[in-house]
Amino acid sequence: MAVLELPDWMALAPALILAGTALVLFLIDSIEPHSTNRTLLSGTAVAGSLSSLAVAVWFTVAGVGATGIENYGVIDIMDGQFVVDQLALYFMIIIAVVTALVTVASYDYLQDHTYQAEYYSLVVLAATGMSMMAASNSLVTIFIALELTSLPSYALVAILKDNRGSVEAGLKYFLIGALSSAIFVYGVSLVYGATGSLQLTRIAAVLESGDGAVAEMGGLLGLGILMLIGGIAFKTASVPFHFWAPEAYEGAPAPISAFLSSASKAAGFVLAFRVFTTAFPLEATTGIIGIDWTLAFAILAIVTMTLGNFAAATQENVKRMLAYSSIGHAGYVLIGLAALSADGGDLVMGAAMMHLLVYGFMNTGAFLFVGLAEYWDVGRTFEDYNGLAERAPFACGAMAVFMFSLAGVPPFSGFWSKYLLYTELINAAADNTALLVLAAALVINSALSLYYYSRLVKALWIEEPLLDRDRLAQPTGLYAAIIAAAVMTIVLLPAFGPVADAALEAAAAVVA
Amino acid sequence: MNDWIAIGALALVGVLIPFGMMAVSYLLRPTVPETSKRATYESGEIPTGGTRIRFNIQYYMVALLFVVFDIETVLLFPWAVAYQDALAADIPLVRALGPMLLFVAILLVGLAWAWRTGAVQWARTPRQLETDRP
Amino acid sequence: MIGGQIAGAATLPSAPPAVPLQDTVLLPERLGELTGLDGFGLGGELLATFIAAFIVGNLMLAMTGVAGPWAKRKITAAFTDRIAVNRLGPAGLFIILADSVRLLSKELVVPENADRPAYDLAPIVVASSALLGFAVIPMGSGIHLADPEVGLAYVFAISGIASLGLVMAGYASSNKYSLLGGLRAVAQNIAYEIPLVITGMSIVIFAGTLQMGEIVSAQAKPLLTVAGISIPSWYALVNPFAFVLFLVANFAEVGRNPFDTPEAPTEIVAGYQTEYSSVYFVLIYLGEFLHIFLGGAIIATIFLGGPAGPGPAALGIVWFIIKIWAVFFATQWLRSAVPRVRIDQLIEIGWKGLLVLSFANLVLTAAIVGLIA
Amino acid sequence: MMIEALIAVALIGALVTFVAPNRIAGKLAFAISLVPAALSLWLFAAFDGSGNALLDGELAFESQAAWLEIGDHSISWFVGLDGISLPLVVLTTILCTLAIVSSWTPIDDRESQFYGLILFIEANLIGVFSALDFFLWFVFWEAVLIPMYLLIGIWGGPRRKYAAIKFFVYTNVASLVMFGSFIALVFGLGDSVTSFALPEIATAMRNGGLDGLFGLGGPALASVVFIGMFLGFAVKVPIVPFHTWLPDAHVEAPTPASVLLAGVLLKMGTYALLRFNFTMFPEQVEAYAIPIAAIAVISVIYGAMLALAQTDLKRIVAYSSVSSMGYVILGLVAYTTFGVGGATFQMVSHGLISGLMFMAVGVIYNATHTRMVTDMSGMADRMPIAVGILIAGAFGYMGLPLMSGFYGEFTIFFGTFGSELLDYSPLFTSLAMFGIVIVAGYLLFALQRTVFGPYRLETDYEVSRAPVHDIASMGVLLGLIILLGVAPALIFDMITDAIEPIIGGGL
Amino acid sequence: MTVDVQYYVLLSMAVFCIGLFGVLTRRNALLFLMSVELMLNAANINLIAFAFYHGNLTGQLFALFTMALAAAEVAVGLGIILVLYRNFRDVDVTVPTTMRW
Repeated sequence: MAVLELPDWMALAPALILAGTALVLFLIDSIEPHSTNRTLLSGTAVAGSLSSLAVAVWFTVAGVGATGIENYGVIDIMDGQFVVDQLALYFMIIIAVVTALVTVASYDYLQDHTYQAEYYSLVVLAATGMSMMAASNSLVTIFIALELTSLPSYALVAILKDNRGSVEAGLKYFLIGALSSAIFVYGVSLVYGATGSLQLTRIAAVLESGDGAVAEMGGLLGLGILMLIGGIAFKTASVPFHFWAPEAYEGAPAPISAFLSSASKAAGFVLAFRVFTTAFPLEATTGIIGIDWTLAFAILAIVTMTLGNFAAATQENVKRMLAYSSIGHAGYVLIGLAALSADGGDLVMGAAMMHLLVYGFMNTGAFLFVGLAEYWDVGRTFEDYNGLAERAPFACGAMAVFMFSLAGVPPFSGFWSKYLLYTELINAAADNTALLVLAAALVINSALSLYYYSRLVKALWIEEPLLDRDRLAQPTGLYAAIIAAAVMTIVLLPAFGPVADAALEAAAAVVA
Repeated sequence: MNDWIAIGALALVGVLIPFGMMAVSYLLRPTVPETSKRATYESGEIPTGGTRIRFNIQYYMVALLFVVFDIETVLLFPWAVAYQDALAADIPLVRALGPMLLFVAILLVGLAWAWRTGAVQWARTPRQLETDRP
Repeated sequence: MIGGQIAGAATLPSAPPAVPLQDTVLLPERLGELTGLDGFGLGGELLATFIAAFIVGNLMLAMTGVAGPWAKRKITAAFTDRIAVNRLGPAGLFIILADSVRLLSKELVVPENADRPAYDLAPIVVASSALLGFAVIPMGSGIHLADPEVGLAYVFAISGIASLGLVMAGYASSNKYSLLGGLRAVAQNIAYEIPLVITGMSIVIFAGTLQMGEIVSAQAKPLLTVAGISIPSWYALVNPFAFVLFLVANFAEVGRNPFDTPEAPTEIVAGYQTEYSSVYFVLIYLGEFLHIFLGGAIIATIFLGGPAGPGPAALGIVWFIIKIWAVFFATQWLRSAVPRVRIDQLIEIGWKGLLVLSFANLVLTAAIVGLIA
Repeated sequence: MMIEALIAVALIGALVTFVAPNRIAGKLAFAISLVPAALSLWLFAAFDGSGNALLDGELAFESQAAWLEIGDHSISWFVGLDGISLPLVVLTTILCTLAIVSSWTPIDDRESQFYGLILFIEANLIGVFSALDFFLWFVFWEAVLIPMYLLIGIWGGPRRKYAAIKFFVYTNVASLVMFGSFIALVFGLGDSVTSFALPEIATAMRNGGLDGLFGLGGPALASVVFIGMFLGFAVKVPIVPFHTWLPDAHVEAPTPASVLLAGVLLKMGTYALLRFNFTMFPEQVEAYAIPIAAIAVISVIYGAMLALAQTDLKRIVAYSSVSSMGYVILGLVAYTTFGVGGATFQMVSHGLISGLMFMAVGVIYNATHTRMVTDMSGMADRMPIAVGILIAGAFGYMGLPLMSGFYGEFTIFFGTFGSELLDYSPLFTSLAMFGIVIVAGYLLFALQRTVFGPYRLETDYEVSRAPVHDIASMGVLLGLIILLGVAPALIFDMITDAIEPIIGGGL
Repeated sequence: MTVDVQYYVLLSMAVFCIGLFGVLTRRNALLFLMSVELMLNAANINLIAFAFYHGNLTGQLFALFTMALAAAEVAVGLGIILVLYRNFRDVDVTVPTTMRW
């Protein structure tokens, strides 16, 4: 099957475009080292990510990966190492969107920064890895994509090399990242040992065949799966590998925090969704290892969202609050995997994916606002943000939108996704009453999250400023990115139909 | 007999010979302790400072560069071995050679970047110093 | 016409011809058969293997450690129109024995603040890593210890260990000269290792294997016949560009002129070996010589047809040793004829020159081979 | 498409006002708000619906569009009006226009944002009263909170932060409880509903389609959901003991916000109670009638007593709202045509009267900068017209005949007294009527202290007459109050028409 | 003269646990890095042993990738540790405590 007679591998175009952009950026930097032509560099990165987005959307609309008569069907590349289906395209879109926002915002954030070209190419390179991860269908490609994402991210977090916070954040991110990738690889090796294959569908086939050898290695397989969960937990900033998140997000340059907490998390989740639904069919796996792996995700989900929200509620530093809230949101999305044991689990997963898309806008926007505040140099704590709305009503209005949307308050799209997550969870709970616990945790945590999100809105809009400020600058790039994110956060509400369809089809692509 | 056992045997020999020489030397050599004899050699001068000196940052740069390039060469070996077979099996040249060219091209972009940003340049020319000065 | 021949060579892997020079039977097995040790089961085989390894190890040690320094003196003297050693024995050959006794019976002076474990370990690492490389070299006349499938990669890997020993020595000595020497050695080794390996790879494209025995036998095919004399397809002739590159990279890799900056006596005394004396010095010195000869052995094997040469196959070892010595002679010649490069020149030649050239060589070779096929 | 037009005008107006310069924002917002007001009056005139919107009634201005399908349930854009919601929509648009006018004097900071938010609230309020899809309704319902939170928080009095947060947290937690309960209800209905459309759900409930869920049987689930939703709405109404956010919010809010809060936002709670609890769960209403009636009566008496104890005029009006809302609940739980109809009428009436009262208090405050009963006396001397309207409003509150308050309270008591569903209804009715006495007591007491007697407020500024636009807006309200008092059938007929399907006829 | 696969697994687990122990106890960033490398190599042992056991090359191939990525990881890690040293004059991972929660 081909799109407009293109070869199969062109289905990976969204990722390939990003890779090409990264190389072009390197070339630009090679031709003129230490260039500070921000327009050229940022423009290239933005153009690359936007064309990646456009191609991904085009593919989705054209029906690449969708099954059906007029569509092109799921595209296997390199003997099933990659697979381009609705799930892959959906997440490619999320990643491209976040990358575009972040690169636009970086235009101003990186003013007077030394490593312009490096910065952009690393961002785009990491985005390439994430995009690849969305399409990876084998533990080999998954691991490569994972590292392609992680390695530039480590460098990006520490890119402010004279800033102690940034370096410390980079170190911690790196150390935990290295540890978790070691654990992930070991998990991969154990799964390979038990099944003799690294390709997800083949692993599933072996497990379902109930081969004698596999059955004997149930313990190894179980341990391997547990370790894979560990690796995924790192990427998604979930318990138990969440320690890095607050530090890394706080220390990193704000656009990078936005990038990591939105795109990187989405990439981690696509990994989780694909690996666990494709490679470890629930019944067969449960039969072999004796434990239902959704249970692990249910526990992780509850612990993650509770811990994230409670920790966020106690923060004084805005960026750190957002970091913990991002952990909390990881917990919400994990529900998508936890509910797979029940009928209707695919819908819950679809809702979780919708949440990731919406989250891509609102969370990116929120971190970019912090970036704007850093640009203004107003300080980091809630008090420092007091009364900013008087000077910058539009940015603060956008921030209020992000906050309420993150809290899941209507009429913003964050409500949509949480609403669907909740309703579908209740629906699935009719089949498996244990899921009610998850639903309860979701509601309680959402209610709690409202406290700290509204606290920031209160600081921005209601509190009196601690000191008189001069007029605040209005950097074009940051403003454009923030306003765009805010508009999308609102517009997604009425336009949720197509998004929901895409997400549900994406979920249906991996959940039979 | 397995190749690797033979190599292991040679490794044993390779370690035993130096140890044998050390043993012989231990029996032969005199020991005349004397403090000043053990002083660090600095061409006859009295040693100053420690050895934890700061040296050129370029050593790190090339080391990091090496780590990346060296491992990439390892990835090329399987290709090199299979190349003739692939050609013999009538696999089109684009598929047999293309990926490797792409791979090398990416490596070369990296090299070009390192080159241009001065990662492999040991010392700066006066002209560069001039332009770098703000 | 050459093209046609290369195309002929390209079909090699599919139909390996029975080449007499190739050691289908490796030394341990042959020894086992000869001595009847193979009748004693596993233990006997192990013993035979050990004996074989001992033979190979000592052969190399004798050649490099004993003959090497003597030859070096003689060659250098010849270049500078001197006589050099001539008192003890014929042509002063016995000086070797005297030297070894003298060096071994010197006092071992360990500098204060030395990092003892590393200081002690470094000479052993330097010496034995070089020795290990010879395990996979087919030397002809049946002297071939092991022939694993990854032979070439193994040789590169093993010779790389030496730089670890050098940096250990440099670091452990607690001496600034040593430290700088060690660092330079590493910087140099890593800068030239990649061109070395990449160039080696362009040979692998022809041979289609990493197995040393196979590489050698692949070179036995006739390249072309001029006036009735068949010229074998030694890769030095098939791809002279690669040969030159490899030769240059190899000189740097073994730290000889013009690339002997790590121990540049006029700059940093003796580099990493400044603080070494007695048997430790001997071991490091020996290790360096072993490396030169290992480099020669690699070149001989993958470019010069290994033990191939006119005459009966039993003469293989002779041809092989001649080839090694030819490389050694070239080393000493350069030592006398070429000035040393500066450290910055050294690094930049490596990264900006040789590396790019070796990539070009690889790509061109692959492209030409592909286009012809 | 009329309802969409209403909402769209308000929304676009909000955006336009938000970016307009501060100087013209007030006038601009007023001009914009006239459009929905006129439109809603036109809707009122052109109303052609009959019956209850949820129970197979003929909807007026119905409009439906598919939005999203997920799982077994679809969500749609579904709006329409019936006899209950139309008066409330009209009330909303008129009060918003008047609130904008009444903000011209007190608001002198960040005006464009202020008026933008008011228009934004208006859009969402119209949405709340016209939405017939649960999801859509909930979006509007929650969206009202954010602008109100900001209105109180930014332009409020000294303790505005505390009040805003309290308001926000109370109402949001309540919404969550209600939301959870309702979702459980929808899933409990199982296959008998395929969408979140309220009519479909209500019909299914009435047909006894509720299956069990999570191990709860149908009736048990219904009870749980009923209580959950009742609690959720009770905060919004508010009913004692969930009322504590209200006085704080009212006192700290700027006058226009108070007007909207008391006039419309509180009606959201009773409207939702009527739409959900009292329409969908007739059996549960019967089962829990006595406790609900008891709470209603306690609200009436307790609210009135609290009002009696206040010295702040605004606080008095605020607590009296608690009391008035108690009447509404009582009327609802009577479950007779007159009870429920009266309650609905009282919603509109109270919206107008409390709006008027808050405006009047605001006008006095604008002039005197105090609201303390103890500080003032003889205000009639200085601001005769404003004070006159205040007194008229107070009489309306007390239920003076020919004012709308009288008709509302009268029908509630009438309906409750004869309730068959509620045991001991005469007792509850008479207890509630006692509340009127207290209301009269505190209002007269306060008026006597402030309005009459010699003027003795010492200020270093001139206390002048109220501006004309304030007087005009209060006059409009007073006119409406009297109009409804004289001709209650204007809306009461359409209300009863919509109520009867719920009750199933009778009284 | 073949070794059963479980012995390889035991070996790799031992190596993995040694690495993990190092990770948990070492405060020097470089030693931490080495410990992580140990863990990666434990996985490589497994992969190669299982490739042998299952008779396919997938595991070996993956081991190759693992090595390559481990090298890249070291490159990035060393870079970060270098900047760390520049900023904190130490490579002890417990020294940087600019951020605390």
